[in-house]
Amino acid sequence: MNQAIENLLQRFGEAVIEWTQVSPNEVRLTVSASHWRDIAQYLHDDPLWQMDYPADLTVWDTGNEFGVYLRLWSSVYNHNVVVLTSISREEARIASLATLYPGVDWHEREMYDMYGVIFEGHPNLKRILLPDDWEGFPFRKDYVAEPSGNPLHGPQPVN
Amino acid sequence: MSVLELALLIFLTAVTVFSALMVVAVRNLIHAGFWLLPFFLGIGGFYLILSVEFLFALQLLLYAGAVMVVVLFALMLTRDVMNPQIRQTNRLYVAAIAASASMMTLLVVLIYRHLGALSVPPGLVDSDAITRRLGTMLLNEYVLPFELTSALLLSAMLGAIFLARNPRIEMEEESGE
Amino acid sequence: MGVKERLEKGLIKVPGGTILVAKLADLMAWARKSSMWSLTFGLSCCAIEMMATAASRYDLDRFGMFFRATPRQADVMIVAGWVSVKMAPFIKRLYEQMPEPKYVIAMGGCASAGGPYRDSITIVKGVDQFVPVDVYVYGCPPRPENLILGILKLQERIRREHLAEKNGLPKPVREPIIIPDTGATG
Amino acid sequence: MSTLIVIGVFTFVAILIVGVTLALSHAVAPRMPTPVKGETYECGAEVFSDAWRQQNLHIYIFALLFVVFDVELALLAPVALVAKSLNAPWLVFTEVALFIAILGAGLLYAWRRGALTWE
Amino acid sequence: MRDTEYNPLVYFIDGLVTLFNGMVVTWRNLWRPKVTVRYPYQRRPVPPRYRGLFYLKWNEEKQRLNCVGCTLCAQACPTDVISMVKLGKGTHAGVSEFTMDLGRCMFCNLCVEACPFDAIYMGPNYELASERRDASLFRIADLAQGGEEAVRKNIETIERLLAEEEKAKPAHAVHAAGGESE
Amino acid sequence: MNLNHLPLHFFVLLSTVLFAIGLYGLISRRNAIAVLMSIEIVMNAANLNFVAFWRYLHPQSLEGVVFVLVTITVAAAEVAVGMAVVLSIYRTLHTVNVDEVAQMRG
Amino acid sequence: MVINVGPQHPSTHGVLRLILTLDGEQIVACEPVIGYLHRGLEKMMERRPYRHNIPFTDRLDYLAALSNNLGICQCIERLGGVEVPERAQYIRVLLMELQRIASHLVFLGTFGTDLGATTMFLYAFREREMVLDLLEECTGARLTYNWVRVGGVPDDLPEGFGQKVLDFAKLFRQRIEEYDMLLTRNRIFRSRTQGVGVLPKETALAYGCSGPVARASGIPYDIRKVAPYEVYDRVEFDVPVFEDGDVWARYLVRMEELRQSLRIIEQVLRDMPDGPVQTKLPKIFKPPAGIAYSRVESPRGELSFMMVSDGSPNPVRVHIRAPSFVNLSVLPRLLEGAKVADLVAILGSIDVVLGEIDR
Amino acid sequence: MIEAITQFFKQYPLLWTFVKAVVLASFTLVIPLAVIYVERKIAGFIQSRLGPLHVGPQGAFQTAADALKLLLKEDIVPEGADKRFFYLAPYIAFISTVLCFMVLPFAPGWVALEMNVAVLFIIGVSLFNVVSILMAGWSSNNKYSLLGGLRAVAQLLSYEIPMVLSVLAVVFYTGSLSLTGIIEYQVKHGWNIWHPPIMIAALIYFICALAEINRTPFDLPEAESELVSGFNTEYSGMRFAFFFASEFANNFFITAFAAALFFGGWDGPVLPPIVWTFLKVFVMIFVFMWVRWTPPRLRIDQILRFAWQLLVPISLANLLFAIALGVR
Repeated sequence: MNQAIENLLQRFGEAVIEWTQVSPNEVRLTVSASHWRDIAQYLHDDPLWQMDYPADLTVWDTGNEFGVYLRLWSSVYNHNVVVLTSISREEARIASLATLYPGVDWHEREMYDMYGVIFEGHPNLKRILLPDDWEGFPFRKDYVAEPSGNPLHGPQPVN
Repeated sequence: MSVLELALLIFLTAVTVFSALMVVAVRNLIHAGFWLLPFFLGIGGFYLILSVEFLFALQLLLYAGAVMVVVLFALMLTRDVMNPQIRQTNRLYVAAIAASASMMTLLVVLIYRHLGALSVPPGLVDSDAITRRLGTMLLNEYVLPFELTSALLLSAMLGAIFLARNPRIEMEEESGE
Repeated sequence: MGVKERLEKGLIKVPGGTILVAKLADLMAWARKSSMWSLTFGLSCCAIEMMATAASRYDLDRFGMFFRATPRQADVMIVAGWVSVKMAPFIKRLYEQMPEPKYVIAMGGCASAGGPYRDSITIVKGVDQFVPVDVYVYGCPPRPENLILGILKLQERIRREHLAEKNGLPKPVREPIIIPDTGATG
Repeated sequence: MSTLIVIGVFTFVAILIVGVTLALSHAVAPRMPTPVKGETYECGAEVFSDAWRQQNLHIYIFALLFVVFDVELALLAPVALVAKSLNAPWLVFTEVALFIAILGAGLLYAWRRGALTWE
Repeated sequence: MRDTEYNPLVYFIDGLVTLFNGMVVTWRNLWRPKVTVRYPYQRRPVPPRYRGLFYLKWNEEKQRLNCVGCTLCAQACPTDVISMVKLGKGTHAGVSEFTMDLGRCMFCNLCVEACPFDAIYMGPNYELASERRDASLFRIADLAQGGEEAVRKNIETIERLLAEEEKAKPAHAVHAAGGESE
Repeated sequence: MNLNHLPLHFFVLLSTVLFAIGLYGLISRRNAIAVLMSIEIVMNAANLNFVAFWRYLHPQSLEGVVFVLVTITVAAAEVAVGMAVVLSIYRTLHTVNVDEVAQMRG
Repeated sequence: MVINVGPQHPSTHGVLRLILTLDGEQIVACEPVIGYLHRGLEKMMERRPYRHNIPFTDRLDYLAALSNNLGICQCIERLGGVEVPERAQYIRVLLMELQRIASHLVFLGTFGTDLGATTMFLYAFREREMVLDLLEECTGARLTYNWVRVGGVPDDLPEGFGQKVLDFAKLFRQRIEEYDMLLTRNRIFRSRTQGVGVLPKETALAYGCSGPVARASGIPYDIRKVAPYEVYDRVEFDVPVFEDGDVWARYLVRMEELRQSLRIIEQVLRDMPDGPVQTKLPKIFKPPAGIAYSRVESPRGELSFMMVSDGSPNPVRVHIRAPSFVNLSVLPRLLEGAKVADLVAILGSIDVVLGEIDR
Repeated sequence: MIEAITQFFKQYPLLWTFVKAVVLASFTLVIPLAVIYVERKIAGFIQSRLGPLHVGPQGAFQTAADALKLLLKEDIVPEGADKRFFYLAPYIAFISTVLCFMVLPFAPGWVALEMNVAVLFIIGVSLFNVVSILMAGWSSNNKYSLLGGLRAVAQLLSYEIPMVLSVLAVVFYTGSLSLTGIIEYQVKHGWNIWHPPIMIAALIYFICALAEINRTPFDLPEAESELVSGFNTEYSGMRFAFFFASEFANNFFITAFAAALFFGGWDGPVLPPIVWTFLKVFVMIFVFMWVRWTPPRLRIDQILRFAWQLLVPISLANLLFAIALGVR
């Protein structure tokens, strides 16, 4: 594991902003968004990492920026890696990993659905949970949430 | 002839002729296919009038059952190239009417010329005995046609399978071997 | 036009026709209430309890109720679970495609009144906003006994509807009643 | 002949019973057609194409096989009827065996061809 | 038990045998006692911890409801089910109105756990079906153990206690008079 | 007169009419399956004729019935093969129209 | 031919909608449409204090409400550094495994119905009622238990609970034999499931499948072993792994898990220590800022919660990694080239719960 | 009394036929009520529950209430449907069932129409059922209906062949194509089932009968979990009731046919013949239900493969076996 981290740091240098060893088989990396895809590719391909299992991908909104969270697992070494990055709320763009890890396809679609984060290079980026004609991205902190009314006759007073 | 029998006869004739007409005239071919059913049944009814129960059963089994279903299947499978709205007749339909009309006229004339020869009473037959004699004949005199029928059916089956086989399977088989 | 009027047209002229009509109408109400086929349609948690109700322990078949997959052959729609704005048109359509007479049971707090999702932006606050509901079964999720009670209430309602029809009274209304906010502090 | 009448009467009565019941149902049942009710059922979704489209051609082979075997049955029926009274068991056996064998060969061919299995 | 090669006859015989095995199971079950509870005529007892419709506990000794109107339960509720009107102040406070909306309730027991006064409980009553949508709304008289009568007595007791308290502490006489504040 | 004693010309005329109808369909229909259906009508008309003639003229021998038996067999075989041909054409040319098939052949 | 299956369809296990493109009986393409139960739960959780969110998780995977309770509680515990008493951990494991049995019985029943064995459904639900009785006695609810709290469980086990569970375990072992006789060994059942919907190991890994779906494809990925939580590292049990990856393997994994759960239950009841069941916590719970996540092996697979805190009483973000959501995303791959009739078998074998997919 | 009525009607054969027709057609309508009730009750007991219970004593009026309710239901005809055939399909299904009952002897002399080729007639008429399913499936303009209809037809056709072959084995044994003849032969020579070839034939018949009346493991035509409700998805109210009724009447008929072919029909000691017929039928119906509630269902390709690769060859071989042993 140590060797693997050293290789990674050497390979990407400044792109890895911070790293912590959470537990013997878990590493948490904070990386710059511009190297998102490259680092994921490296973690996937490098024989010392072989992170072949996309466990989770999500986005959160702190009010100032979007944090992106990716968790990977290696079936070979039983290692976990958490990769974090942050992207600006205005741009809200990041490279898609859907072609690398098919498992994050729906996660990315969901995050697009909820936060409007555009995953560049995603093959089928459209709404997944909300109706297709929904306006806005409800999970953003600045989204004005109006409780829903009757869907067939327009909004109605809510108890 | 009692009134009921006459009514039955008229009804049967009407159904047979009308459904035959519908089969050839209806635009929607699936409907035409379904019209075959009363036609076949009508013919079967005439077999009963002629007291050949076996042929009636055969008519039910083979025409009203098997042939009917195959025709309907074929129609349903090729349904997407059929539009019920468009005309199902070709340019020859005038000629067709003429041909069939003249054919009919010819036959009717022929029949009337030999009316005398035709006006004989029907012979008496026992329906069950016909079937039994038929079985016996199939095993004795007509054993060759009997076996040949089997061969005919075999060839029909082979042909049908050969023609209706799925090209996709064929390709897979060839590539697989 | 009600069944009664149509029957009356034909029968009332016969002496004793009225009694016959009344008896026939009773019979009809009995048939309707003792044979309620339900649409196989579960949304969420409550659907599991609905399945449990149909299973051996509670056995809906005792009341002559079983599940039909197509709305064409169903009498009762049990809306079991929360309804989102994406789902609502489907439910409406399924309800519409059921043949008359048809009944709706809203099972669980979500289907009845929106349930715990009072501040959700996608949950409809009760199915009675777009389909008429006959019986509300509260609970989260309601116990199978509770659902059976709801079904019994529906049977009772069918009987009452028929009585009202027989006596020339208006049918019980099936309009949504939006209750006021209880003024809770959020 | 009388058979025809009996069958006719039975068919007529069957039609009558269905018709009367349906008419009765028509008279007493409520009718409230709406446009949505008339739509085809599609699991609650809107209809997006009609059903009258091309179907699997493979299912057809079974219909064809059925026709062939049905004819065979029709031919065997009178034979079966008289087989016992003919007092020539081996004649019957050989002839029927030959008849069946020829068709069985066809079935075997179909089997080998993969026509009896579905893709 | 996994088979590789398809052999019609083996499959057929195996199918018959295993079908027969299954039929033995169904036959055995045919004669087992049935588990069905004939609900409207026969009920199963609910376990003591069952969380059904909740109720306000009546304290026979003090002749009042245990609830003091502290709103801790309302605060603990994730879905704002509970609302109440407090009656009085201080040690003898109670509630004059206590409303819950079953339509939102998750029966999660958080309110009961939050209550320090042992005032509310989730009881064994689960029969909550109704033809009326507003049947979800339960007022204090529906919730209190003892019903209307208990509520009346509760208010009487509390007002009496408050009055006594008022006598004991004349300085606060102005506030205690109305007894209605939240 | 009993139904069992219908005149023979009734059957002959009937089958003539049916034959003519079938013939019309045979010529005028454009769809190959419809053509096959018309052939079935023609065959049934012929069968009826066979049975009627046998029944009236030679009830003692069974040739008429045997012939009909063979005809039915052949008809079934014909339908099987015919439909297979039609479907084969349909799959390759995507039409079951007789005229179009004729044009496409070249 | 394009055919629409769902949202109202007997075999979509809820309101999943599939748009299938068919060639005859063969499925050419499949597009799942989800979100018919979406209620923005993660957003709703952001508006509530941490502990208020626990009952909402009951309604995620409503077949395994306790696993969800445990997931979110573990997450909050990690965020706030809360210790859990040992007895509470044992009780948690006991309830989780009972829950797993109940959930797998629903799978067994609905899977049986999907394949036409209606009786299996009723038998499975009959036994499930027994588990529910046990759980109800302990937690007070039949389906949405809400019986895990931050720092423990709300209350100790009721009197004589252990013996009842052991009695049930004894009976249930016999009943599993019966299921085997009725369904597992049935030739028809085997030919309906074997070799159908094969999910190769590589695909399962790349799609992030977890739970029985992954284990049936030869991935020994079980959070209880990979990252043990509570007292799973102190009990002995096997993780059933099959290499074939077909419907049959997924079914067998679950059947075997039923047996393993019984094993765990017996060990837990044997080893359970006495002691408190809950840690005292402040009324208003404010964890320090940070990110925490917890992983739980729910009956459907890896269920993980991720929470972001900024030190306030409400979380900034709650993310739920629903196992069904990920497992379902592999469905279009599984259905390619399958027959229409296999659809129900494949879908049933993934065992999705729409409540947690749509969240 | 009964004698007198019979005597009266026998003077007017046409009226007598008419009465018989009405009685039998009503029987066809009523017997499903009993069969469905028994089925639901047995299903309930097998599944550890009680089945219909609260409508009438032990739920005995349950199916009557169902029928009456269906009568009172709205009859929906989808806009896109081919209306004429949509209306027609239940008629054909019902006619097919009634005509089957017409040639079925319940007891000596209790047969509406004595037919020499009754067996062939039954097989032919039961094919009408296929046509009606095809009609219903196609005319609904519903994809599930059409798929269900085509599947149903393929299945019914495929199982017709081995079924008829096993019936032919019986015909070879008894030398009669009439059901009365077959039963009378058995009354004289003992039940057919005791002969080894007929045992195999009966087994094949039993399997095919399961398929013909759409019972699990062959209940694909209305495979609820796949194709919603199969060919009758769009049918509601009374039209659906007729499909339902004719299906269960067919269930009754196919067991009665089996009783006549293999188990001596009305033959049996002590009890009157009609009781024996019904006894045999209901025992067989019980077995059918028992089987129905046990296994899962097969897939359509497996169903067809099973029919053509196994049942047809076996029944062909069995036919020869029957000739070898039976034709002496």
